Parts: sequence; structure tokens; C-alpha cells
Amino acid sequence: MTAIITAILVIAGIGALAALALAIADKYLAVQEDPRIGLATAALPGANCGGCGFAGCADYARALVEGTAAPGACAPGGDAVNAELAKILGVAATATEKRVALVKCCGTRSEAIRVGDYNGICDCSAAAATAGGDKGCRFGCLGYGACANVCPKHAISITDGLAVVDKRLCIGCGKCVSVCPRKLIELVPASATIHVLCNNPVRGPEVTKVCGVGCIGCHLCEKNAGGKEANHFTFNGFLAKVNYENPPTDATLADKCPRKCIREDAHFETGN
Amino acid sequence: MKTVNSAFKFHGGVHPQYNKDLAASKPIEAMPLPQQLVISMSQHLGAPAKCLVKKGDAVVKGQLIGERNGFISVPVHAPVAGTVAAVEQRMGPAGGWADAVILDVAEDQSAAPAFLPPLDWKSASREDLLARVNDAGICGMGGAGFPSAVKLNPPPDKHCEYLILNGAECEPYLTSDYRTMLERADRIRAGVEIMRKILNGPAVRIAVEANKPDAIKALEKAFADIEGNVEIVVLPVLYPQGSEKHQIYATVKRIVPEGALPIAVGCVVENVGTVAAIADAVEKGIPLTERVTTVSGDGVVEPKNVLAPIGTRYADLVAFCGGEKDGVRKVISGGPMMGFNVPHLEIATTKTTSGLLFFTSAKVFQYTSNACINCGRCVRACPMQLNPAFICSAVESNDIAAAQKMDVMDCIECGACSFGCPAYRDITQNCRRAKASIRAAAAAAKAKAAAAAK
Amino acid sequence: MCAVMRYLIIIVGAVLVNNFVLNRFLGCCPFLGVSKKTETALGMSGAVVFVMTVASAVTWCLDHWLLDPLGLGYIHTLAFILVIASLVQFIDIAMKRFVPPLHAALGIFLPLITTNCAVLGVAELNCKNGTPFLESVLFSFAAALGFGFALVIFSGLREKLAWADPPRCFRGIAVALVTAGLLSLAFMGFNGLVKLPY
Amino acid sequence: MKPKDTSEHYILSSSPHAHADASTSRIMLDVIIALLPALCCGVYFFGLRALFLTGTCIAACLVTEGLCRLAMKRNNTIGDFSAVVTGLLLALNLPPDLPVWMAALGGVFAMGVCKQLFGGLGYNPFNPALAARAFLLISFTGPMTTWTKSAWTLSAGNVEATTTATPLALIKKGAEGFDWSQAALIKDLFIGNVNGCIGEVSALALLIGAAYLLWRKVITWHIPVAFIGTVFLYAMFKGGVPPLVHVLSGGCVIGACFMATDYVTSPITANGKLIFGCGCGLITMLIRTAPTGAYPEGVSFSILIMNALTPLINRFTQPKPFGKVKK
Repeated sequence: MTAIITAILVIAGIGALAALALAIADKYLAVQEDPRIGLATAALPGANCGGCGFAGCADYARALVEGTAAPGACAPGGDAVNAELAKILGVAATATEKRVALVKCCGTRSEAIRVGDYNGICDCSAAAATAGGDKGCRFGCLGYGACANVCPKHAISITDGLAVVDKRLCIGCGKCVSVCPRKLIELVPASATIHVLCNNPVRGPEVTKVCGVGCIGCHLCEKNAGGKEANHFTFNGFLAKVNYENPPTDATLADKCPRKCIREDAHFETGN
Repeated sequence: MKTVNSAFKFHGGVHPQYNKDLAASKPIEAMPLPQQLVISMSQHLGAPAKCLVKKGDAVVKGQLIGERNGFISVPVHAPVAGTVAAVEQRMGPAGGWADAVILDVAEDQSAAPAFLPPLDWKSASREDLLARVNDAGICGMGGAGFPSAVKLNPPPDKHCEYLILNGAECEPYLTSDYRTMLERADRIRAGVEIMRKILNGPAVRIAVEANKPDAIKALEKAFADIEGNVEIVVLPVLYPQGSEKHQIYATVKRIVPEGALPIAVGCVVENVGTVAAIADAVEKGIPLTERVTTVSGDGVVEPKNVLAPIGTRYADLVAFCGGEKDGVRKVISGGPMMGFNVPHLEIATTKTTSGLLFFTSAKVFQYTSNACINCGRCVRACPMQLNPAFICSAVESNDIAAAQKMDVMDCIECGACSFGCPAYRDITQNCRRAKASIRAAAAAAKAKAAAAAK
Repeated sequence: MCAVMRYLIIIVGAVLVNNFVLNRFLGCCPFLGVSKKTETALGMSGAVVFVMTVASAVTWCLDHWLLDPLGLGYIHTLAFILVIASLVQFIDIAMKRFVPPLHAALGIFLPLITTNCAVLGVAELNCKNGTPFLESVLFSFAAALGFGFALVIFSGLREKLAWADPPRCFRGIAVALVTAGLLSLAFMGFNGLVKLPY
Repeated sequence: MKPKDTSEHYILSSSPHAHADASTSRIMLDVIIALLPALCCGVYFFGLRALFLTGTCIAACLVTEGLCRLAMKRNNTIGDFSAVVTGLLLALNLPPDLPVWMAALGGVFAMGVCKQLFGGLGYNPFNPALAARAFLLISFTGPMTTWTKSAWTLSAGNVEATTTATPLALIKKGAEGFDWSQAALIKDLFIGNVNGCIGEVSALALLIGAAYLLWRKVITWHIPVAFIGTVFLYAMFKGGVPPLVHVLSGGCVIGACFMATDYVTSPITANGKLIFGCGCGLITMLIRTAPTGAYPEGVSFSILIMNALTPLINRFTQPKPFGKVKK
């Protein structure tokens, strides 16, 4: 009996001493950290995609609390997360619409010509730096998958020498936008259904020389979509561009395009 | 004046097959004028020149058609008389697109050329000479195309102690500098005297690789009675002996610090062809509008050293050399170690086009890369003493930060690593990729900082 | 045998011959967890060296001066865990205050030293062998050094493996475990290199 | 409609457009050629069974490599001869009387576990042949240390004795009163007329092979010289058995010239190679001369341990760039 009591007392005594030491340490050595950092980190999706421009969610959370970043940069989280963040930080939320990446080119290997046999690293920037790239069109998708390699959600695949985004998987982080040497990926509202899949602003004859589906700037789409006043399309040189502030919804526009570079809900099913 | 052997060997280097005999014995030959020239506004390092002509304008030989646009930039002149057919974007040899003047060459070339007034270098002031080098549109003709006027005008706190003439021509196949040294040694001498005056009398070192004894002899003859500290330095045959930093080490044993220009160690390096061009620009007032280009390789009927106006399309150039043989698989603008592949022959020569090589499948190696076996050949070959194997592996794993830590930015892209790689890895291309990515990131960071400052 | 020689043998024995990770298979959790980067591995090694040395000294005193006189040898495991756990907590707090970058790098693995069987293992071994105080501390120090040595070597290997291209199913921890096995195989060469005094 | 492509395309690739006459398979072939003299000596001293064992190892390696690549759905890499080199090196490091199935198992382990599991040639952290040898040694200590058939004669004083032990085993045992410095013994060791693994016995044949590799610039002098030099110096300062005996016996020469110089698992820079070689020599001698050590020979373990240290050595022996300014 005494043995049991001694044991209990000894262990309890050691425990009490250790607790005292820890309590003192906690009081005198503790580091004050803003509790909001933990809250903000927990509110973020934890995908660590880096789309906000910071090294992962925790880093973004720290920047938010320190005031060097504003909520609204988290595309994967969407409105709900941004509202939550704004609540934690005590600022007004800015609404963001879900955006997805769009590859503005439809010149597959079977539609657009190549001007050389590229032999080198399988990377778009590397290919573009070699004699300007092997694709005839100097604005088109090279199809070496730089965007697919950086996509944290594996939403981009290369089909027939062309990058294709799966709208359902895309979280709109924008990493692909910055790695594309041809700068032909754009973040567009997920709700838009009609897209011009071309990035070549030069004159028609130059385009038809290198691509079977390149935009020649014929303005037919604009005419079919209610003319200039309807303001569904804008033009950059000889290149039509969907006005994503006011996107067209008429599915027949795609069929009416003589160059077949207008596609409905390009490549992907309607996202959510 | 004396001839000495280089006593300083830099680390690494490789020995490619030189194959210079294809064109070495062919004297420089001026080619008849082609029907059309494509004169790029971006033939040099730095900002492209600003185009001064428009469609329909008639120009005469030597007329200024592109003006200097910024500090590091050079003007462009019309090589022949003709009419401007268009000003449009064209692809240059390196794959970049820039404005180019498409010039329909006039049949009648009798119109008086618009050359600059000749200068007597002995009586002209240093500033006048420098202005002339600038106005004549002279840039380094060895490959990089650095504006010569900038090079010859060091900042006031720097003094040029050595003027080094680069006659190494370490790239295989190329013989344009060799022929220039052989046939135009007197022009090189005149250029040296002018440059010496501009640079306030530095010592002169003429660096020539040992495999060009004829050129050394010709230079010795031309420079026999020159006064002052002038030496011909015979370099051992080793690629990349023509690299600026390594040539400085091999001739005067000075090491250019990373990220610095040769003037940091009191040196100015200029290609021999450029020196001859400077002589012409000063003494005869002729701007830089033509150059010697070696057309060679096993895919060309008759290899030649061609004196062609700048802007000659490659198709015209090769036609003058008997055309290309059947089965050409690769066309290289420049030398095989550092030159650029071109996809078609519509591309035109620039002030830096030292060679145009055509290779048939017998000389072309097509490859698939295998895993690095860590053999260390690239480490032994790298003249910059980097670790190309590890840099390449890091870049392939998208670890650009690791590559940067291993000093990839010091890489001179000479290709010595890829040349000897038994696994046929794209080491040089990966280094290039890492450098481009680091530069882009730095530019983006700068832009972001600038935006934040606003 | 002179004392210096004896200490040398203890050190060589604990670092190379009976390496805690590669021979006794203690402390495998941090060995696999904190070996992705050499910098972190070095930090972890330092932390373990410190914790193990201090812990063994404290536990030795506890064992010899408190538990043994009271005849409570049978609860020493319990007591050791208690002491080690609070010690690690203390170091955690101190490190957060004084070397925050290292604290951030070690992350979850610093509290995990609490459950690092190597720390408890060395205390148990000392207790079982009845080693004198100085040798206990030295042995613990050397054992921790051995742990750190193995950890740093392994982190180097894993940094190299990050560039490798193993089959999909073996990526990550699987290939790391195979590497650890091969490393252990290599260390078997030291078998019997020195005869430990106990 | 797709526009018409212009004629045949040129190849577009990044510079350099020239390449030296070098390839992985050529290097491996050189190593195989360099190992042939040692193999011939092995066959001469131990009979045709040695050849059979070697064939088994090579076949096991090739089959395993092929099957692994197939299972991984990757390109077949048998053509680069690296599997042959591993098989050959493994066989040369086995006792001639080892059961054939054990040798085959070693080959499977080398290729499957030590190489392809990491992704194939270039990614393995440990030398596959040595790891397999260590694996066999640990698993089948008896057969791996039994030397029955080929006996060698040595003379101690005036007594001629025949032994089935290897020279290193004798050293470990501390053969009393034995004259280690006699010329006949050195000669036997040099020619290979002693007991040991198939390929390690003849220092002469191995040195011929090493000379070939040096001439072909497949290996550099750093690792062999540092390795053998360290063994020599250590033995010299230790006293007792003459250093030359230590260098010539066991796997020292084959290890220094062929195993430690394996590209993949050794440091890439010259300084790193020197450190690596010294480390190998030091650990070898530690294991060999420890009176209580479990193994008479330490070459394979020493190289394996240094293989493990290679990434760290690489880390600390990075070359300094030309013109690098100290920060």
C-alpha cells in the first residue's frame, strides 16, 4: 500500500514540478502571435496552389493579417472563402466571379502547320526560344505542355498538339497564364459559353497561310451577334475577341463563323 | 611588335571537329546584288533602331534608314540603292520578330552613295572618331552584336589598359574572320590605330588560335612596323577560346568578375572583322552595310566566304554558293556550337551573321535524352566552372531556385557541356531555360515593385 | 583500458556500429519525416542531440537518486516519459522564442521528439545497463550524434531522390524506405568494429 | 481546312548542333572491355564454373532489367549495357563456388531493388552490384565466405602450407609467424594465384583494365589513387602486414578502379572524388584491421557507405564559377 502511495506521490510530484517549469516558460518566453493568422489559414482551402501569388495558404494568411495582401485573391475558395476572410479581418468583402482558364487557340496539329521538326526539351518556352518555335503561327499554342505541367489540379491536357482546359477541374489560379510563352491563356468568367479560340492579330492572308482555323477579322460574328451596338465582340487588329463584360450567348455563332474559330463552351462541359 | 604563345589556360573547354578546310581556302567573294533585301532594325544587342523610311521611299546606298534608339543601340543604313517595298515584322535568325525594311534593289546602282565624309584619324579628335563609330552603325560582328561605340567609350572611372582583338574564331566551319585577317590585315591595322586613339593608347593584344598560321603571318607582316605595345598572342586550339571572358584570361590573365563587362578589368575586346569595319567607317566613311559570311557545311554545293550586303536572304546567299544539296536537314545561322537553327531560308543576314551552315542527315544528330549518369564530363568541360549536370537536373525538376543557387546565371551558353554529354541531355537548353525564367521572374518582380511604388 | 579509449569506443560504437536508426531502428518517425531537406535535418539533429543529452542526464538523476532509493524502479518508464515530454515542450517554447525560423522548419516534428523512441530508448538503455553518470550522458550524446549523422546522410540521399524518376507506385515515402534499408545494409559493414563495454 | 505544308521541314533544335563521339552505351562497353582481363584470369584460376556464374549473373540482370522496364511501361534500356556491367561486376565479386541460384538472386536484387526501383540508370543512390553483394553476404554468410576448390600454397618459414582461406582472412586471424613480405607471396597476389572472388584476385589484370579506362578517359585518376593511396598509407602507419599486401589482396584494386569509380554513385567534381576515395580507403582499413570486426574485407561496405555520403560530398564540393565574386 505504501509502495502505491509513494509511486503516486513521486509521479505526481514530478508532474507538478514539470508543470510549474512549463508554466513559467510559457509566461516569460511565449511569443505573441496574432490569432487571426490561424483563423485565416483555417478558412483558406489549403490547396496551396499559389494562385494568390504567395507560397501557399499559410503564407497568404500571414500576409492578409499583416495587411500586405487583400482578401479576394483566392480563386479556388471563391466568394464563400473571401467573405469568411473578410469577416476574420473585419473588412468589406469584394465579390469575385469564378473564372477559368481559356486557351485561345484551336490550331491542332491537323489544322495548323508546323515549320520545323523540333528536337529538344519538351517545354513551350524552350521550344519558343528555338528558332521562334516550330508552329507556323507565331501566336498559336505550341502544345509542349508548360501550362499542363504547372497546373496544380491537372486540369490541362495536351490533345493533338493543343492545350485543352477542363473547366470542371480548373480553379482559376492563373499559373498557366504566366508560364505560357505565347501569352494566349486568359482567365474568363466560367459562365461565358461562346469563345474566340484564336490569338493571331495579323491580316487574313497571313493567317490562312499557317492555320486552317485562325481568325481573319471578318467581323461576321459581330454582325451575327447584333452588330457593333450589341458590343459582344471587340477587335484587336484582325482578331475578334469576346467581350467578357457582356458575353454573347447565341450558340449558332459558332456555326456561322467561316473560320470555325468560334466555339461554344470551348472544349469543356459547363462548369459549376 | 612580337608574337607570343598564350601561357594561361582556362578550365575546361572541348575539341570539336573543326572542318574549316571546307571554306578556309576560298577567298572572300562579293556576291551580285539580290533582287530584294530584308534589313532588320534589330541587328544588335539592345534596343532596335527606329525606322526612318516608309513604303515607297527611294533610298540610296549608305542612307540612314534606322536611327539609334537609346544608349545601347546602333543605327542601320541602306546597303544599296532601291525602293522600300514594305516595313513589316520579320523573323530574325535568333527567332525573334522585329520591324524590317523590305528593300527592292534598284537595277541602276549608279546613284551617288550617301557615305559619311572620310576622316583622317591622326588629326581627328577622339570624340569625332567615337561619333563616327556610332554613326556608321558598327556593332560587334562576332555574334553578340554589342554596340562598338559603347564599348569604346568606357565610363570615366575606368581606363582601358588592353585592347584585345578577337581573331580566335573557335567555332567549327567558320572562316570569315580567318579570311578577313588574311586578306584585310592592313584594314585591321588601320582599325587598331584608330581604336588605340579612341581608347587613349592601350596595349594591343591580337588573339589568334594556333590553327591559323597563315593569318598570324599576314598579321605579323601588316603590323611589323607598328609602334607601341602590340603583341600577337597565339592561343591553343580549344573551344570556347573566342569567349570574351576566356580570351581575356588566355591573353592577359585577368578574370572578369561575374556580371561585369571586360572594362571592369581594363580590357576591351573587339572582333577583327569589326576592327576592319571601323577602319572603313573612319577612313572611307562607309557605314557597316556588308559583311563576310561563311557559307559552308556538307549540304552546300560550293562552300564560300561571301561578302554580301546586310539583309541578304539566306536563299539568295546559298543560291550564290551553288544551292543546297538534297537532303539538308538542318540550317544553322552562325557556328555549330552557338548558332541558331532557322526553319526556312526567308530569313536574312544581319551585322552578326558570321556563317550559314547546311548539314545533311549525315552530319545532323537527332537524339533522345537519357538520364544523367553523373559522369562529370560537363563539369570538366564547362569553361565557367559550373556544375551543368546538376543545374540541368534541377531545371528538369522545375527547381529553378536550385539552379540559380548553382550560379546558372554565369552560364555563357557555349554548349561545351551538351557537346560531350554521353546521355545526349539538353544541358545548354536547360540552362538557357533557367536563365530566361530567372530573368522573367526578376523583371516581373521589378514591375511589381514599380507598380507598388506608384 | 584507459578512460579516453573507453569513451572513444562508446562514441564510435553508438555512432557507427550500433547506430540508433540504422541498427537499433529507433527514431524512425523523424528519420523519415524530417529528412527531405538537409537544412531541416541538421536542425532536427541539433534538437535531438540537445534533448537526448539533457534527457538522459535528468533521467539518470531521477533514476538513481529518486526512484532507486524508493524502490520504484518498476515505474521508471512512466517517470521518464513525463520528464521527457515536459522537457521537449520547454525546448519547443524556447526555440519558438529564440530561433523562430528553425522552429518553423521543424514544424510538427519538434513536438514529435516527445514520442521519439530514441530519447526514451537511450534512457532505458542507460537504466538497464546501469551505466555511470558520465558515460550515460556521453553515450546519449553519441547516440544522438549517430541519429543526426544518419539523418543528415539520409537527407542528402533524399534530396538526390527528389530529382529521380521512380515508378509511380514507389514515389515518395516508399522509395525513401527502400533507401533507408539499403543504407542500413551499408552500415552493417561496421558490425563488430568495436566491442562495446556493455 | 489545313493549309498546305511547305516541303520537308528542317530540324529545329537548340545549340550546340555538334556532338562529341560519346554515348552511355559506349562508356558501358568500355567498362566491359576493361573487365575482360579480370574475367579471363578468374576463369583461368577457378575454372569454367566462374564463367558460368558470370553468365548467370549477367543474364539475371538483363532479364530483371527488361521485366522491370516492361512493368514500368518505359523504354527498354538493355541496349545501354549498364545491366551487363552490373551483372559482370557482381559476378566478379562473388566466390567462384557460390550456388548458382544465389548469384541469380543477387542479379535480381541489384537490378530490381537497387536500380530500377529508383527509376533506372542514373538515379540509383547505391552501386547496384555492391549492394547486391552486401545483400548476399548478409543473407548467405556461409557460402559467401567459403573458398573450397582453389587452394593456394604459402610458405611460412620453411613449412609449406596449403590453405583455403583468403589472404585477408588470414590477416584477420593473425597468421602467427607468417612472413608477409616474401616476394613469392607478393607475386602470387599480383598475378592472382590466391583465393578470393572471381574477379578480384588478379591485380595485374585489373590494372590493365584500369589503364584502358584511363586511356579511354572513362574514369579519372582521382578515386583509384585516393582510395589505394589511403589504404597504403594507413597500412604503412599501422605497421605489421606490409602495405602492398593490403593493397593487392581482397577487393581493393577492383573496388578502387571499377566499383568506386561508378559514375552514378560517386561525386561529380575532382575534389569530391578525392574525398570519396580517401573515405573509401579509410573505412576499408577500419573494417579490415578492427580486431573484433565481423568481416575480414571492407571494400564493398566502405564504398556503399561513401555512396550514401556522395550527395553531401557533392553539396560541399561544388565548383566555384570562373569570375565568381565572394559575397
